[in-house]
Amino acid sequence: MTVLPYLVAVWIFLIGVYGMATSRNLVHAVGCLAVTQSSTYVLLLAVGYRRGATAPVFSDIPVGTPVVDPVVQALALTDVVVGATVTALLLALVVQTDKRHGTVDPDELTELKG
Amino acid sequence: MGDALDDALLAAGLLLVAAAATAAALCRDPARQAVLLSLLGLGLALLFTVLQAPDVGLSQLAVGSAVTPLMLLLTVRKVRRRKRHE
Amino acid sequence: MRGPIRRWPLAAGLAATAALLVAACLRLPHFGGDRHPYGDRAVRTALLQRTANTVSSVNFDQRALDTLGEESILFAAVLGTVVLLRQTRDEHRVAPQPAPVPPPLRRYGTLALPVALLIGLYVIAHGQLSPGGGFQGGVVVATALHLLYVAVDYRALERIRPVGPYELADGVGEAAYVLLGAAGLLAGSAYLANTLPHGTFNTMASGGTVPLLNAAVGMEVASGVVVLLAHFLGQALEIVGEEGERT
Amino acid sequence: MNGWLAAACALVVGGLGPSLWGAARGTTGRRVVAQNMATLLLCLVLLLLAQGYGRPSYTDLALVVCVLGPAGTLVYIRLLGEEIEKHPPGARLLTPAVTIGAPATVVPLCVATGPGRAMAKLLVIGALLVAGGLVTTRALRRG
Repeated sequence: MTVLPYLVAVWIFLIGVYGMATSRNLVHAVGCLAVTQSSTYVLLLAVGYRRGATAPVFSDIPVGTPVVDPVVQALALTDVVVGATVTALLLALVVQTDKRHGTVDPDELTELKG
Repeated sequence: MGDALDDALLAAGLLLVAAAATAAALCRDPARQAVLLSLLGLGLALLFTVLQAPDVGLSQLAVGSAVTPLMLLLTVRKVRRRKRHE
Repeated sequence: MRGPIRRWPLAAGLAATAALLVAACLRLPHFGGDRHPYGDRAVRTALLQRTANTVSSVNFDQRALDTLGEESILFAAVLGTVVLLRQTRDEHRVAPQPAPVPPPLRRYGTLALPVALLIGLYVIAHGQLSPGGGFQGGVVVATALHLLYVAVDYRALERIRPVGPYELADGVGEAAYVLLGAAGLLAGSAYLANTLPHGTFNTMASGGTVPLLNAAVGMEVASGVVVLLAHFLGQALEIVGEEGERT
Repeated sequence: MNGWLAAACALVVGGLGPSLWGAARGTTGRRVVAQNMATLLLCLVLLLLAQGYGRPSYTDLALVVCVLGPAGTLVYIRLLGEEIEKHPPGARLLTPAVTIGAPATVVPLCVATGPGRAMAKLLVIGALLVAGGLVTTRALRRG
């Protein structure tokens, strides 16, 4: 259990990159990028976890209760929001690519250039 | 005993997320991948809650359950519509 | 490079990355450890500023400048998407056919919309107390409006969603954040400093500038997501190229 | 031994796991049914976790899922409707899961919390969950 969360983060990263690299459809590639990005959330929150502690929100617990690290949670929150907007921007690019070249297959796009 | 239960929940959440990520990355059809990505989002929200990060879980739920799938599916539809015409 | 030729470099690259990452994982502080020097300091500061939700305190008070950067990323991404998905000269709009919607679904949509809207506003307003804040609540508000599209009809959504005002609101939200930061300078302190009275711990009026910044972010995120989705919806349902693709 | 957490753990392993399996294979319709099931189960799990950890503020997550979950399913039904109609999915498990599962979780939680604002919130979540579940199930059957 001491390294399992980190290894899960590594696995998600690798499988996401594999999906992107072998993708035949840019929409699918954007989905794989979202998978890859989720590995960073897992890693960040795993680093900040403290055994037996609770969330750093003191609205319903007495001050002084052991809590997990709020700094990494703030980072991960930013990460989630930025991830979503990046997905939106990339999907807009995919729509443009499709309009310009009539395909969303990365291999066919390479052939068009070369 | 409470500790063992915490560990079990953590392990279940982690394995669920890993499995959902694998399924989402390996699914080649973008529309079906969108369904798996929303499952991944739900799994992540569960994992974040178990990791005592409800704030992050909430933003994952907000973003992942309807907005991201909607954008993905609309892109798929736009691309398919153009394909069908050709 | 295609097919099998591409597989080998990819496999080698992934294996090397995996080895490095696993080696790094083994040297990370153990999962669930008790040493979190930054976290402990952040919690202490948040309690001094009387903000019950420490994460909100980090985002909107202690590291508010970083959040301004994030806000700007969001703003820029929305702007970029609007530019990429705008209607070009050789395209025109065709109104989509209304979809047949069963009456119970329609009723659910019209009833769930105000409830979801309220939940979104609640999440924004309680950002300084309980889990949530401008980002989460803003997205919930935007999703609530789109219940009209998924449960009622696209034209019903269009009626309550003239894109112009939402684009304006997006900019106003971003500007409000910047100006609230400048208020810190006027008060003789640093930019984005929490200069307002901190209020009573664990009440709605606590955390100083945190609830105000949360509201600004909520406004920007909600209208930003509405604008984003409006352009995606327009492209997928309405806009057709000169070849005349059909729905 | 914390019974709430044990129940949550059982629901994750016995409910969310199989839902993921269902979403990963089969026709598009079956996958969307599995997604709908997963949002319902996640909402129940989050309620149980909030009680198990003794953190009433965690119920806000369940509150958000119980409106956004059905909204997500409706997105799929609206945009993948044609594909779902081609092979209409069986949604036999959904109705009992909604009509039995939701009350079976919410009622004990209400008893444990006692009357007050927290209980009102729980009842709102339960009502939204049942309404959303029934409407989406019906829409899925029609394709």
